[in-house]
Amino acid sequence: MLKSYLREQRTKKDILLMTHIVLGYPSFKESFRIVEEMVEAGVDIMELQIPFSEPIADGAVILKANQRSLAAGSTVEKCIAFAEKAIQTFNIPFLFMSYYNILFKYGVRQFAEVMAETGLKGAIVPDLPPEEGAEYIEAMADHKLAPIFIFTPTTSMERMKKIAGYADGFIYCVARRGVTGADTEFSLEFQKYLERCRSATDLPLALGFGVKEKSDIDFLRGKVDIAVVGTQTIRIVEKEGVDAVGGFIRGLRS
Amino acid sequence: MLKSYLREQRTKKDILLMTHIVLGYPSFKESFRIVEEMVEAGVDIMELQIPFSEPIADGAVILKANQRSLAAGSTVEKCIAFAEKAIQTFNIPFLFMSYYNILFKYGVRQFAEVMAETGLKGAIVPDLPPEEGAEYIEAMADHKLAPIFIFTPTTSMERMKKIAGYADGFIYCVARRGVTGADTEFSLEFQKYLERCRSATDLPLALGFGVKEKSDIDFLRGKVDIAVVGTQTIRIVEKEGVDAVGGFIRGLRS
Amino acid sequence: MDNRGYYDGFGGAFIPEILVATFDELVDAYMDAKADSGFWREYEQIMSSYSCRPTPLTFAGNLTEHFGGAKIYIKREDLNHTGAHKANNVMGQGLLVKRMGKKRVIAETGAGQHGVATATMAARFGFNCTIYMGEVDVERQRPNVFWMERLGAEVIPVKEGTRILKDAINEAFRDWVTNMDTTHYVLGTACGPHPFPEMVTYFQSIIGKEARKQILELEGVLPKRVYACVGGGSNAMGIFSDFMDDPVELVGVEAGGEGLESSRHASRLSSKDASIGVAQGYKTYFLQDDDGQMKETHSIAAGLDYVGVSPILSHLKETGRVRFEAAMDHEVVDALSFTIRKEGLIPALESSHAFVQAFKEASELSGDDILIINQSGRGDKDIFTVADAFKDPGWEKFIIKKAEGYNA
Amino acid sequence: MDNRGYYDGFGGAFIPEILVATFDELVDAYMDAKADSGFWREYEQIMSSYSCRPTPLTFAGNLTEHFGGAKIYIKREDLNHTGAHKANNVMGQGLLVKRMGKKRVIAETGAGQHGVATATMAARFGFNCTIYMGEVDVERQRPNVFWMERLGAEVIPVKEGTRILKDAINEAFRDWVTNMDTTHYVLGTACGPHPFPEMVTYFQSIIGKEARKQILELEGVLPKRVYACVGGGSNAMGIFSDFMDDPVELVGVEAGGEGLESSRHASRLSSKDASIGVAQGYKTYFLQDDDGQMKETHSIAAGLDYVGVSPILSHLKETGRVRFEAAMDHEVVDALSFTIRKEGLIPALESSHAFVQAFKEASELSGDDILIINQSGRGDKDIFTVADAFKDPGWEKFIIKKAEGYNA
Ligand SMILES: Cc1ncc(COP(=O)(O)O)c(C=O)c1O
Ligand SMILES: Cc1ncc(COP(=O)(O)O)c(C=O)c1O
Repeated sequence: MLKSYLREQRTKKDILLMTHIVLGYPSFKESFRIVEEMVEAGVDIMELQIPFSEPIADGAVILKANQRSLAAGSTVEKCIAFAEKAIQTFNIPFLFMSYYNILFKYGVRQFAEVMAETGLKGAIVPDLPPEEGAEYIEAMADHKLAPIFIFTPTTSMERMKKIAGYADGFIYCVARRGVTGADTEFSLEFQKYLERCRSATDLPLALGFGVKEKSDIDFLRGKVDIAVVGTQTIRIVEKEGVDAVGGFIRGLRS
Repeated sequence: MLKSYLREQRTKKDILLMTHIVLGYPSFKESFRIVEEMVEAGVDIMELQIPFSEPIADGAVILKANQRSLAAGSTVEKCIAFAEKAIQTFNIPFLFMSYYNILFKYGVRQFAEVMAETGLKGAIVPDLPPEEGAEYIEAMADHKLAPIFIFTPTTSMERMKKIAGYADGFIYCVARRGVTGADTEFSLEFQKYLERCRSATDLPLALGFGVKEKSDIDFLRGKVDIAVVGTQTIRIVEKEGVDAVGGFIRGLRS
Repeated sequence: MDNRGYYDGFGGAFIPEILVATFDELVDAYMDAKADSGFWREYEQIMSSYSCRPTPLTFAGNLTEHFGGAKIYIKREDLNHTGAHKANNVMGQGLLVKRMGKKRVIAETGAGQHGVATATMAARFGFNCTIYMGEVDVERQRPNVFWMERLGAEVIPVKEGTRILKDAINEAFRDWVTNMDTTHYVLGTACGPHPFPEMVTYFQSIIGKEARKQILELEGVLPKRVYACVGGGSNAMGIFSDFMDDPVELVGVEAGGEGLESSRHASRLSSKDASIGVAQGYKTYFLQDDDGQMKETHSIAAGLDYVGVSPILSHLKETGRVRFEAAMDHEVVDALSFTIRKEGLIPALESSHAFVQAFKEASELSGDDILIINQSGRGDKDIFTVADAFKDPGWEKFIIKKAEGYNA
Repeated sequence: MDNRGYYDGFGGAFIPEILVATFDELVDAYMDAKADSGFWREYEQIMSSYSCRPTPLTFAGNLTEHFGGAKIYIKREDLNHTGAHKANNVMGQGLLVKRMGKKRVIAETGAGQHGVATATMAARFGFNCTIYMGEVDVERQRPNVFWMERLGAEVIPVKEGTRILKDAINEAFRDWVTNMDTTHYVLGTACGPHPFPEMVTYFQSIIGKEARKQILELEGVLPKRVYACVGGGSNAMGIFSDFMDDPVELVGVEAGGEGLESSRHASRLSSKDASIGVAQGYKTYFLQDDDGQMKETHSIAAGLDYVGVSPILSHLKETGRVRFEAAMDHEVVDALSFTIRKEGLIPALESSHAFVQAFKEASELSGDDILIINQSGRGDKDIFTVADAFKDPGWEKFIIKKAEGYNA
């Protein structure tokens, strides 16, 4: 199970690294090379985003990546095939990340089934609060998949505890208000927020939104279990090309 | 007095001819040559129109003549000077025709006075019904000038009699609805209208609006005392030049 | 016609003899209707079911606070069907046309507002409709021409004279003297020969009747001052008439254009450039030269760009009952802009003249005083003018692109 | 939030976790207001003093006669301030924003109608205002952009996705998740996550409340059918809601565009091209492909050009309580043209969809039957589209000349 795997990894590393890519952007071929670079650079777990036409929780960079990928002909089927290949090739856990409509149209139970068959470990669905996710939660549990839920700075302690009750694998703590891709100020207030997250659950904590350089990771070390790097790798690929990804990733924890 | 002069002329001719020009159109010089042509061709009486910027009773041809004349710099003063010269040169009666504002701004009494001094015999003011013209009627009477009023096909017998009571010189019978310059159908109904006019007053009758060729004059002979040719001479001047006017006029009664 | 509609020497009916019978008929129909207690009810009924009368009297809290003086209320004629007070007059005259059994209406229009209103009324009543509009105005007010044509009206561009409003009036009269048996001329403002000034005022008085009742209901007291813009004078007479016997100061605001000294304006009652004269069938102050020829006028608001003015207002100017002011083009754009920003209201450029003067005076008054401004129409119709006044680059780009599409 | 706004499976609140607290606050404020007997009165008061509610229910005598069947009545939402029913929703939400103590509003807009309405409300209430508008719409709806900017709003062109309405909604959500502490998102139609469908319907229900009362006063009986166009569904829900328990057939008319077979349309409930999905925070019928990716839509009426539809209407479609039809672009232009000509009314292109269907059915009914058509807005805002539909040469010349002036 994802949770125990992560716990085990944490005994070896003081902070884990999760990265995110949008499948099919710039192309499936390049997506695969990016995964390769990342795994080789020591990434511990990856989110594979199935592109959606209306990614409301994502900022400009990831939004554009979603649209380009779709425009280039990405389909859910191709994304699953990609995941299958990645899982067969690389020995880290992979998650799907997408919006609920992708699961809904596929059929939530069928989606969980195919995830399990493919070897994915869980999913992040940012527009599916647990209240709307009964079927999803059940299907994920049936297939021993981790439904990753989200804490945010506006989530009350009471609600955090409730969410933790539905979650498995880890909790995705969103660093701040806003969408992916903007900067985050890792302030004292932020530290208090993490303390609240910590006290609400004993699941591993991942922290995402605005993590983009070594100093961010240094700050997070000891406070959360997983640092999530999303938008920044897309920027690196866009500016410096796929080959730059490995170096970037290695630099984060060195 | 105008009335007795016209009666006397009628003993010599079976129908009299009144023509109309817009002063200063195309120019004062040409206006003078037109008068000359007309008098030489035997016209019995003339209307000299002082141009006005808003000639609401006039049709397109005379309207344009008014505007061109004003645009070329016509003023009331120049019009009076023109009339003075015409009167000194030609031995027929001249009338002013204009809209009430020209008289009003000049001062109605002063206007009558200058008309008398200049030797004009009367005036036609198409937007001044007798009800609005008390001052005008009085001033004209004081200077023995004929205020020409108008009968129309929509004027009741009762009103014709009332109007005749204010009028002097002659009555201007408008041939039909509409403004100057359009065709008139000289029908049976029209004949009845003239009979009504005739029975409403013993002043000489002039008939205007739409008189433009010999057959019109032939029709009117015996029915009215004066045929009024207005728009048609402007058209002749515009199409064939000033020199054509004399021949046109001669042709009407020949 | 015995009562010739004189107001201490202003007014009258200087009409060609051919129209005398038509005016007699019109005066009779109007007097009959006025005497018929059911008529005003019928009028109110159509105005409330087809347009949305009573129009609100809106408290302008933000403007009031900004100027820190009198409480500012705004009478919302902009909410009328077709977007201006012009609807009141045309629907009233439409009812009269029905009474007279005529089947065709004609009208002049400058801004196009009255033309659209008349064409609308004609569509509703099933009348044929011809609108005269100066060629210059046809070119600059194309959107209104488009709607008039869609409404089934024939729009005739007047190519004579200065090719603006006054020339359209002349041309409408020329049509009328030809077709008066079938046709009624729906004059658009409180000008022209009797009974038009009185009759148009009568229909527009619905504005003042409502406003007076509304302010008494809302505040329990009369306003200190009432402001209206003055083109021909119909919206001003409309809101003023019910306050005439009250201790309320009435303020008419004319088009100051580029300034009263510039001769580029349309101020008949608040400038020294006008004098009394007779034209277009009535006696009033006109912008004319010493010979009595009408001058060219100017205003950023097409609806105020007229040489004459209601004879009733000329009279009220002489008696001092109404005070007249002028607002300059640039002041008008500023007041418009400010009102949009502060209250979310878009007064027409015409109406914005009244706002200019009210804004100048509001802060002199105390918090117990009340001002009413007549917002005679809505300004979204003026976008081509307003966008130009703001030199809006986005708008210009949009138009250029549109044009490229048409040229392609 | 326990009640998640479900209508037999449609609706819900599929919101990012960061917004949960904001929605809780909004639901609380809305429920509080609804429970406060003074709130609806306050709402009615502002709608009658700032806009002109109640809007009339106009008897369309000429259309009735022409079709020779049912009596046709028209609910005149076009007479609202800013020209459409959108005013009802924004002013209502404005009152809620005041209650919540927020100082900034954001909104999406397609046609620009809702953007202008929101910017107007913001000016009136003194809120800061940002409007998201697809870049394509910014280009084609420039007049509305101009007025929004004059009203003090910042208009942000959305350059991502299909660059139309749905993308503007996404972008508004992105703003909201960033600034929810200060900001309220004024969603413009009865879509989106709970409580928006219910809340927008609540404010728009003023239309139906009035219409029902008015028709009973005027005719003493209920209408046989009520027609409304359906974009997001707010004007339809607004007029339908008070007739829900009556024996009245309710007809929603979607954008048939170039035909239901052409795939160039925006018919979610009357075509086979849509299926149930979850996007933009709610579950309903969407025009989407098998993967769940949203499709491009088309309508001559920008305000109907949307992939989703109110979950309440999806529910009413399933229960059969509301019948859905589609009107094609060319039918819409014809119905608009005919209504202008016959009644002097200029329905918006959106509203004209409802007229199309009513015209198809009027003559089947008897003279005792009554139809009500909801004229959700006025069409003069659509001149750039309508003039193009008519290929009006005078208009094209005018625009070309204007452009030459700008290029000079
Ligand atoms: C909105 C508006 N206000 C005012 C006027 C001026 O006319 P009046 O002075 O007759 O009210 C017009 C004329 O077109 C107008 O459209
Ligand atoms: C006039 C008008 N009617 C209808 C609509 C469609 O919206 P809804 O279906 O929410 O009423 C719009 C949207 O902009 C509109 O402007």
